[in-house]
This record gives sequence, structure tokens and C-alpha cells, in this order.
Amino acid sequence: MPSTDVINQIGLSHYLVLSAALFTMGFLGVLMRRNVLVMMMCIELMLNAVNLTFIAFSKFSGRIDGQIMVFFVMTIAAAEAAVGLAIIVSIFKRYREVNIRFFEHLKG
Amino acid sequence: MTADAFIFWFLSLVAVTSGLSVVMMANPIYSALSLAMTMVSLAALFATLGAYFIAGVQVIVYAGAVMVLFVIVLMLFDLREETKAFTRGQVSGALKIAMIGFLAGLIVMVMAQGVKFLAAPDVVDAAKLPEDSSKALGLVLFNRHIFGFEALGVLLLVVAVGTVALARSKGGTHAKH
Amino acid sequence: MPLGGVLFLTIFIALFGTLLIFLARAMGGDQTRNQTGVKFDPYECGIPGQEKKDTKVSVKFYLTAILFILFDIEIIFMYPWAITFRDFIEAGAGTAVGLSMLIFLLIFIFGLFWEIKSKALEWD
Amino acid sequence: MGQDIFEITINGIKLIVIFLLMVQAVPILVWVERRGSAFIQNRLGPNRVGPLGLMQLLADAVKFLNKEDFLPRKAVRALFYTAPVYALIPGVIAYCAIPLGTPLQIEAFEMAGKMWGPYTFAMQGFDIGVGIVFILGISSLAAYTILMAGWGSGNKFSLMGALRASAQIISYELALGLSIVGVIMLYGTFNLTDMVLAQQGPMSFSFMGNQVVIPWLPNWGLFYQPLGFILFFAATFAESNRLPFDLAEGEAELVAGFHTEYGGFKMLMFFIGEYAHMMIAAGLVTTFFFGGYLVPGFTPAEIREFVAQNLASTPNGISAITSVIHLLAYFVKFALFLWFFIHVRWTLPRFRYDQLMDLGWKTMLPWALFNTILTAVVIYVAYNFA
Amino acid sequence: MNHSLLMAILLLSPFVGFLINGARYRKNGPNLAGWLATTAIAISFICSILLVADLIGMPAESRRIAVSFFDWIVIDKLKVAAGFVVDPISAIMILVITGVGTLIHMFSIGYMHHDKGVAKYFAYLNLFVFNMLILVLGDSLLTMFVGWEGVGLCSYLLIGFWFTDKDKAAAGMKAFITNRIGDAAFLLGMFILFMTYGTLNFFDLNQLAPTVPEASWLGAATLGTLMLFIGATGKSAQIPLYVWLPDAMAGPTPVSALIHAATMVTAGVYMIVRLNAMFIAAPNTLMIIAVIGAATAVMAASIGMTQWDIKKVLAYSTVSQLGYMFLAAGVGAFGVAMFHLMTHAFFKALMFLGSGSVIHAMHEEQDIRKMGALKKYMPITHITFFFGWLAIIGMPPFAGFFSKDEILWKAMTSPLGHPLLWAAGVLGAVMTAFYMTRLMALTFWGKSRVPKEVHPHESPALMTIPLIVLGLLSIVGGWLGINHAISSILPGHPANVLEHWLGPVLREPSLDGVHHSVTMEWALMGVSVGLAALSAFVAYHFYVRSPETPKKIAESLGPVYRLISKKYLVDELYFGVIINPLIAFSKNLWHHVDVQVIDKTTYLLADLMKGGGSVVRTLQTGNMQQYAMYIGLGLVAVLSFVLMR
Repeated sequence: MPSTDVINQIGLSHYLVLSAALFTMGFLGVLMRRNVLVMMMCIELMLNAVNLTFIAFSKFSGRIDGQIMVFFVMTIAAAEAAVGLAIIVSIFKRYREVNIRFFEHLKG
Repeated sequence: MTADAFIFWFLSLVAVTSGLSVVMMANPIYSALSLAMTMVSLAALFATLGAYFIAGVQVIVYAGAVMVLFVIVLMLFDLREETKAFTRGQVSGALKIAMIGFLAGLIVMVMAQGVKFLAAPDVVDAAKLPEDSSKALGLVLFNRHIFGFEALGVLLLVVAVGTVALARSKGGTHAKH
Repeated sequence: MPLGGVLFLTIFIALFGTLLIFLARAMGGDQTRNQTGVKFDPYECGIPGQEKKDTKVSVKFYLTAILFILFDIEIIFMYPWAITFRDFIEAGAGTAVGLSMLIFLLIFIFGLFWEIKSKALEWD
Repeated sequence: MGQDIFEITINGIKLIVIFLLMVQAVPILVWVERRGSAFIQNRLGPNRVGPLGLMQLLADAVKFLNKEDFLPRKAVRALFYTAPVYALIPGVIAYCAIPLGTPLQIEAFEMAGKMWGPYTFAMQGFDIGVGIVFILGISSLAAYTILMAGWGSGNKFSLMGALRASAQIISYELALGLSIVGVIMLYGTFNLTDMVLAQQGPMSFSFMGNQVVIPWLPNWGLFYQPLGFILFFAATFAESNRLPFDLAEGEAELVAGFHTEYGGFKMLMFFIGEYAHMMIAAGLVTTFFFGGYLVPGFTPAEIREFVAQNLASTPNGISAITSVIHLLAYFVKFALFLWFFIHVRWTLPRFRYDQLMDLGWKTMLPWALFNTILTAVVIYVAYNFA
Repeated sequence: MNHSLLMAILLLSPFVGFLINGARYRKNGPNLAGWLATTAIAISFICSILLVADLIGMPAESRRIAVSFFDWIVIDKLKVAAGFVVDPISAIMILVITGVGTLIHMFSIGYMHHDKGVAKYFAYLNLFVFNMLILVLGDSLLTMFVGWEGVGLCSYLLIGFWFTDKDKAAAGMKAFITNRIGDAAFLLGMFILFMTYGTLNFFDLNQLAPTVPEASWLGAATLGTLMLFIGATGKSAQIPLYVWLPDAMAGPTPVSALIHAATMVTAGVYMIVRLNAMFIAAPNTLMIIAVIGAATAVMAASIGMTQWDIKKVLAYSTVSQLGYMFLAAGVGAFGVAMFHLMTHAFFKALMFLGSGSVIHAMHEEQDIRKMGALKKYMPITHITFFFGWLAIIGMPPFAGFFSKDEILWKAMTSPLGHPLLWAAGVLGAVMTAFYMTRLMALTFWGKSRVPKEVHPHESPALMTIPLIVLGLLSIVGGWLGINHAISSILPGHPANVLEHWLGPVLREPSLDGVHHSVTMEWALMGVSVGLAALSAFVAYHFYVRSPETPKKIAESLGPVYRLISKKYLVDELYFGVIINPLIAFSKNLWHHVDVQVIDKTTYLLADLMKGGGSVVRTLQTGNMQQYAMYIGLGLVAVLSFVLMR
């Protein structure tokens, strides 16, 4: 890499590092939080981080397909959130519980 | 610092801060609101990359719809401050954190390698994309990705039917504990 | 890039609003610290507030929100089509794109009418 | 924001001016609403303070400022205070994306020993390429204000009001978003300025290979999208929580909805937010369906020509006067729609909640779908059977 | 209207019909379902006509309407588009499929009126037409294969339509399995051609086909086409895979008319004509095709002479006529094969529908020994059947005469032909005339042997109108391909329309340097027609004048007659030589290899797994976060590997 001006020359790697940071944060949340809803939010955060890489690669490789992938990922994420929340709500309605450790009882 | 660089650093600061607070906040409602904030700042970052339409969709779909749903559910359930927000296992907790750290390092290293491959001068040509890419997006979407488009339509239909069925369910067949 | 303007205005309004809050507090007096008396109870038309632990809120709200997400995405999917439809027609691909969108719309319509028929959208 | 310090400064000032104008418009609108409602209901309305009661605005502002700051016992402090401040943001930012006039062009000039310019200042907060998507996205964030306020108040009526209001807003956002699809298809762009410019001149279009010109009608979107207009306009009423859709604050059931616990200046900020949404609605209707800032019967080029011949001689002057003329044209249309909003409020009764949801999901959404399909078919036929 | 739209409507209209009737198969009544299905096919027919009209308007050399909807499969070299082509060959097919299909659908409304599953029946029928259209319109072998499998499925569903009858269900199964054998060969052929030529597109393959005929038996063209031909013997009921077609008569009669006479069974012929250049490049394959075609024609005809079931006779007749088509294709006369395909579609559909009408009238009785003298009860059925009869035995000027005669002529004179092939063809024609006359005589003429409780009646108009239309087509259908000899004596010398139509797209062996006199043509024609007429007369004499004679002859022939009437014991042969040994072998395998070796091994493995599982099961705690951690660990491993590499 010829350019050394890390602060002013914003390039692909900046976006990638940012997205890596967000991704790991989300993953940490999935591993550490107890609330199922928060875990789902952390999954959304991870998906968003991945979206950022898609967009960054799309921009820096000059192909629009990355943006379309993001479009699709968003759809899938929304569908996932809808179904996931529906499941959580039906469990909550019955047991008044959102702790992930409680969900262990659902094991067959 | 140039204006573009300033915007990038500012937005990434916002994104990282709010992302951290998603994970760290004990009150799930604050988590959700922080996540909405992250999503908006990510949308702005998309805009810095020229993906204006996707940025708009990010705000509409994620911040304006999915997170609203989360907040509504949280408020419906009346979930407030949690005393035990984090799982506490001595060994597994340490293992998890160690793994996350290791993973973060690995991801950055892999990306650094990947960028090296991508950095061939003919590939990194940001001028290839038009400044306003929404029309190009539509053209490509309906040419090359038309099948995925239709499939997602069906997926959404299935999810719509499924969630209604789930929401109607009385919550399982077993006796209450 | 207009992004700078958006950021600037956002920060400006946030600061402005905060300033107003503090200005109002300075002028009208701060009653937020010692909350004593009936005055600070939740306002429920003057009747003493009562709170049951198990408040039942209709699940309808959340169902509406879920359906909103799904239909919202389908509508968003129409935007790239709407913006390029005339280009496709001029390029001679109007029939194919129109038909594929018609299929999508039929799925949408089917979903909508299924929801209506299954009474998922009934409020009482 | 701009290339150099001059442009950045001017743009910054422009944004602040637009914001302050919007804030200032609210008391005026409140006055108009009170006088107007009095007029409609055969009363007098505020008429004591100042001429025609105009000074009532100032008196109200002073009163608001002097209310004591108040936090209910069960409230969540952070949310309770963030909500009103946040209420201002989406409305104002979204409004800034609407074009208000032809751009102001300034020739190159010398200042402080340096050459500056030439500059082009758009007569809008910021010119966003994907204007509609931006506005929809930003205004969809308004739901958070309501939820934050409703939850933060720690009052069950507030929460119920907030849930109702947010469910209502998101439901009508569907009809709103779908009714625009026809408009987007008509103009083939997301950009609001391009949309406005597409509406200049007399009504003309090509249909099945024939060029049709109707000289006595302006080329406004209204005539191409009548159904879309009705749906869009109705949905914006619901979006801005105005009557007949103000279910969120139905006094009989919910005390006052999500802002039950609010008073003083915080309440005023919610007010500003609500009126900002009304202004966005009026601005968008003007832009989509009524030619935006265009003067009916004259294209911007004709007006510029007229100004150059009769009113001004320097290029800067020509550009400025042209912009002002268009700005005025815009504000006339804009004000008409604002009045329409007010008029409707004092004309129609309120819906019941189930009627409201039925209207949104079972009536407007299918009709908006129909409008979309109809537009697509008409465009397809108009282009293909030449 | 542009072509892609027309093509889409043409293809999707039957599919939409299928969806509607399929979705409401319990609710739609016979009239609604029937008319819906008929309308769907009629729309397709109109689209076909519009497309073909456009095609006629094009210059002869470039007659091709190609529509590609989207890229279906793109894997490296394999690029298959969802592409559909109307050219002179497929034009004939779509007209026949949708045209005859419409008539048969209409007939079905009357025929199936009292059936419970009528909506299901029409749904299947529409699905069949949809698949058949894909088969004939597809522009590559793979697209064709989709339709090929699809029609196989529909054929199975429709043969076993009355699946509560075990025999009928078994007949469906037999058809399906027999076809499977052919399909495997078809796939192999496809692989060979793709490996060699790198494409599956018909037009590319025809372009790439070797211009010098391949002498070797192991050349790619020969092997590939041979495999494809084996596939065709399955679908088109040729030796050795013809056995399913007679059993397939278990299905409703209109199905037999549509699928097992007019359209599906001709798919093999169509496929060969489609790949004409490739087949021409493989003369060895063509020789086999010609021999098998001739053998099938003779053998099926001989079986047909001994059958008593009206539909079985027609089924063997179909097999025999398909043999003629393969004979034509085998001597390189692809155009004539298409010609006979078309005329056969008319008259055989007519005869099947006629037999359906008879069966309907006789209250599901199919045995011709219990019929006779139906002429007076069913005049319209009789007269139309009469035309079909004249057409199939090759009496001028009916449709069958022109096409069959042309086949015989080509069998004799083509460079790939041989006098023996001609002789076999004539023998087949003579036998055809005999058994068809026998069928005619036993069913419609002579003395009535109808049981007393049965009161035959003419069928309703819904059923007779298709018969009349098809009867007319059986008369005039052959006039599209009048040969040179006849043309030379007719006023105005009508041209051979079909030859001009198909000529530009076919690569047939050149007839240059081979001169045959018109006299010889007349002579050959005279011989075949004369023999056929004689045979018909003999049959008439036997079965109307002196019904005792056939029995005597049958008795005097003894074992030969029994062999033929038992269909040469081919089914039994297959059972004895292939199926039973296979079952025995499988049983041995099961007892000794499967139980002793494989099962024991798997049990051992299973026990190991069980043991291992009880150890690993402790990992499945139900704690999702642990699972997520495992995912993370996997990610770490993968990333480490990427970095180490």
C-alpha cells in the first residue's frame, strides 16, 4: 500500500475493519447476553456488519451486485426477525420468560 | 482532515459506540434504541460509499421497521432493567471472551490479506459505479437476479402466513409448569 | 455529498433542543429532583393510579408490526422496478420485466388477501 | 456540504434558516388553526393580544417557557427528555430535502484577495439524489419519538397511546409507500427536483405513438395520478396524526395519548414535530402532484427570460429574482395545502380504531396496489403499441 | 403482439389451467373444469396459429422464432437457457398438439362427465399439454428432457387415473418403469453428446454434427444417437420397450387418444427429426432404427390381428404405425416421418375417440366379440370411424395413403433404404388392412352380438363434433404431401407442401445420382395399395360373410396363432428372462449380502455411532450460546486455515 495517510485516505480496509469490529461486537453479544431479544438484536448487528462489507466491496470493485446482495440480506434479516419474534412472543405469552437459559427446556 | 474523512471517522465512532452499547446496556430497550442508532449510522456509511438507495432502504427497513418491531415487543412485554443481563459461567465466559478476541484478530488479518488481493490497481476503480446507482441497481436486479427476487417474494409470503399462525398459537401443547 | 449537511443539521437540532430544555428549566424552575406528592403520580384522569403486574396488552399491535415489515419490504422491492420500468420498456424488455413483476404482485396480493381472509387484520 | 469555506458557510446558514423558519411557522400555524377553527365554528378565537390576536403566539411562547420542569415518578429520565428533542429531528431533516425553488447561481467574484465561485445554491436544504427514499426513511424514524415518549412517561395511557400511534403510523406507511410507486414510475426517478422539472409546460405526453398536448392544463402529476394523489394525501393525514386520524390522543380513552405527561416546552417540541410532518406532507403533495415550485403556465426558462428583460440586468440578480418568484409560487401552493389540513381537522369527526386499521389495510392498501398495476399497464400500453 | 409474449401465453395457458383445476380439484364440476381446460388449450392453439402465421411470413431459409426467457443453468461450459423455438418442425408439432388437444379435451367433457375426479383429470390433461409443449418447443436436449419427463409423469398419472383398480395402477407403473429404462439411455446419450460437442442446443448440435458420415460404431455421434434412440424406443413404444403401450389402454380413452396415439408417443420420432443432422452423421444408428422400426411395424401388426379388445387392437396398431415412422426416420426420410406423424395423429386420434364413443355407448364394454352391427345405432361414429379406417389402411385419397406410401417409397429408394425394408413395410400394411377391417367388421358391421341389457346409443354432440372434425382432417390431411407421381397427373400439379415447408431445416441424404422412374413409383404404389385392398376384402369376407372361417384358420394354425395371440409371449419372456431372475437375484442378495454383510456392518456402525453419540450428546445442552460458541470456534478454525495456507 503506497499511501500512508491512514487518517485522511479512507479506503476499503477502513470499512472492513469497522465491519469486523461491529461483527465481533455482535458475536460477543450473542454469546454473552441472556435476553433472547437482545441476542436477536446482536444477530441483526452482525448482519449489518456483513452488509457493510458487501457495500464496501461493491464500491471498490465497481460491481453493483454487492448492493443487490445487501438488499436480499435485508429481506432475509427482516423475515428472520419476524419469525424469531413471533416464536419468542408465543413462548413469552405462555411462560413469561425471555431468558435464553430457560429455552434449554425446549430441548426434546 | 478532509471532510470525507471526518464524516467517515465520525460515523464509525457513532456506529462503534452505539454498537457497543447494544451489547453492554442492561436495559434491553436502550439496547434496541442503540441498535437503531447503529443502523442509521451504517446507512450514512452506505451513503458515503455511493449506495444511496440501499442506505435509504436500510433506514426504512431496519431502523424504521425491524427495530420498531423490536421496541414494540419490548414495550409490550414491559421488559425493564435486568439484574442478570450477562451469562456468568467462569470457564465458558473466559473461553468465550478469549475466542472473541482471537476471532477479531483473525478476521482483521484475513481481511488484510483479502484487501491485498483486491488491491490490484485494475480492480480498485471506484469510478466504475455511477454516482447515483439506484437505476443501475434496478437494471441489474431485474436482469441477473430476477429469480432471487421472485423467490424472496414467496419467502415473504410464507413468513407472513407463518407468523400469523405463530401469533395465533396459544403457546404450545404441554401443560404449564 | 449532502451527507455533511444532514449530519450538521441533526447535531444542530439536537443541540438546539437540549438548549431549549435547559432554558425552559432555568426559567420555569426545576421540579425533577424531589418527587413528592400526588402530583408526580402517573396522570390517569385524577383517579389514583393502579398498576397490575400482568397488564394485558393486545398482541394485535405486534402482529400489525410484523405484517408491516413484510409488506414494507415487498413495497420497497417495487421501487427499483418502478424507477427502471420505462427504461426496460424502451430497451424492449418491458414484457419480461412486467410479467415478472406481475408474478411478484400476484404473490403480494395473495398474501394480502390471505391476511384479510384469515382475519389477521381484524381489530375486535 | 461544499467545496470551500464560503459555500460551506452559506449552506450551513441556509440549513439553520430553514430550520428556524419551520420552528417559527408553528406558532403562525397554531394561530391560523385557532382563528380558522373559530371562523369555521362561528366563534371569534384569540383576538385580544395584539392585532387580530397575532401576539398570542408570543404570549404562548413566554407561557411555555415559564412552566416548571416536571418528571413523573415512574418516568425513565433519559427517554423522557430525549423524546421531545428527538421529535424535532426527523421532521425537519426530511423537509430539508424538498426543493423550494430554482437554484440560485452566483457568478465568480473576488473577496479577500481570492477568486471565489462560481457557485450554485440549491433552494432546498440538501439535494439528495434518492429524495423520496430519503424522506420516507427519515420520516419512518418518527415512530421512535412516540415510543420513547410513551414508554419514558411511565404511564399506561401514554404507552397505549404510543403503541396505537406507532401501529397507525406504520400501517399507513404501507399505503403511503405504495401510492408513491405510481409516481416514481411516472417520473422514472427518485429525485424530487427532477420530478418538479418533469412537470413544466402544458400537459403533454405520448400515447401509443401519438403526441398529445393539452395546452390549457399544466403538466402536473395530479392529472396522471389522481388515485395516487388521493391515497397519498389521505395517508399523510394518518402519518402526521392529524384528525380524522388522531386516535393516539383520543381524550375519552387515552387522556392525551403519548404526551399525557408532557407540558411546557417539551410539549411544544412535540407540537413542532407534528406540524413539521404536516409541512412535509404538504410539501410532498405539492412536489409530486402540483408541480412543486413551478408557476403554472410558465416554465422556469420563460420566467428567467421575463426577469432578464424586465426586472434585472446582472446574472446574479436574474437568478435571485427567478428563485424568489418560484419560492413564492411554492409557498402559495404549500400554504393552500396547510390550510386544507387545518380545514379537514375542523370538518371531519374521528375514526374508531378498528375503522382506522380497516381503512389502512383493507381499503387503501388494495387501492394503492390497484393504482400501481393500473399505472404500469397504462405505461406499458402507451409505450408498446406505437 | 411480440413473440415472447405469445410464447409465454402459449406455454403458460395450459399450466394456468392445471393450477386452477388442480387447486380446486374437489370443487370444480365437470362442465366448469372441462370448459376451463378446453379454453386453456384453445388459447394455446390460437397462439400457435399466430406464431405459425408469423413463421410462414418469414423467408424460407430463416424460419425460426427463438425466445429465451432466462438463463436456466449456467455452470461453466454448460449453459442452458429457458429457450423455446418455433421452427417448421416444432410448428407442425404445436399445431397438432394444441389442435388435436383441443378436440380431445372437448370430447373428454362428454366422455368424463360422470366421473368423480373430473377436475383432477382435466388438471392432469392440461399439465400434460404444458409438458408436451415444453418438449417440442425446447431449444436444447435438456429443456426437451424436462418435458420428456413431464409427459412421462402425466402419462403415469393418467394411465393409473382409476387407481383404485389394481390392474390399472399396475399398468401405470409398468409404463413409468419401462420409460425409466429408456430415459436412462436418453440421459447417457445427452452426456455423450455434451462431452463431445460441449453443447446441448439442437441447432448447435446440428451445426457441429460431422459432415462425413461416421463409419465407426464407437464414434460419439453413433453412440450418442444410439443412446437417444433407446430413449426413444421407451417413449415411442418400439421393440424392445413397447410392452407398456398396450397396457396403457387402462387409462380413459381420450387419454389414449391424446397421449398414447397422437402426441406423446411420437416424441421419439420428433426427437430424431429434431437432431436430423446428427443422426444422418451416424448411418449405423439409422440402420438400427430402420430395422427396429420395420420389425416393430410387422410384429405389432401381427399381434393386432389376434386381439379382441377394441383398444388393444388400436394400441398395437399405434405401435405398428410408430414403427413406420421410425422406418422412415431410419432411411433418412425425416420429412416423411413428420408427415406420417401428423396424419397418424389425425386418424389415430379419430379412431381412439371413435372407440371411446363406442365404449361409452356400450357401457364400458371393450370386447369386440360382444359388439357388431353398431352402424345403425351410431351413424356418426360409424362414418367417421369409416374414414379413419380408410385412412389407416392406406386407401387413396385418404391421409394415410400419402404418408404410408411415401414411407414405402423412401424405404425402397433412399440410399439408406433396402428392398427388404420395403417388403416388411408392405407386409405390415397388408396386416394393418386385415386387422383394421376385422375391427371395423366386428364392431360396426355384420350381425349384432350385443347383450340384451345394453342399449347402444349415439354419443352427444360434444363428443361427435371432434369426431367429425378429425374425420375431415383424416381425409384432407394427406393432401399436404402429394408425391410426384400423383402430382404429375393431377390438374395444376399441386406441390408437395410439406416437403417445401420442412426441406430447409432438414439434412436428408441426397438423392442425386439415384434416378427412379415414375413408372416404378406407380408400380410400387399399386402393389401396396392392391395388396392392402385385397387383404381388407379377405378380412371383410371372413368376418362378415363367413364368421366361421377365421376360427378354422386359427385352429389349423394352432400353436402359431396362440403364440401371436399371447403377444409372442414377450411379457412372459421379460418376466422369465429379466424380471424373475432379477427378483430371485435380489432376494439372494437380500438374504446373503444385505442381511449378513451390509446390515451387520451398518449395525456395527450404528452401535459405534450410538456409543459415540452418547458421548457427544453431552454437547447438546440446549444452550444456544454454547452452540454459537461452537460456530465461532469453527470460524476460528477456518480462518486460521485460510491464514496458514
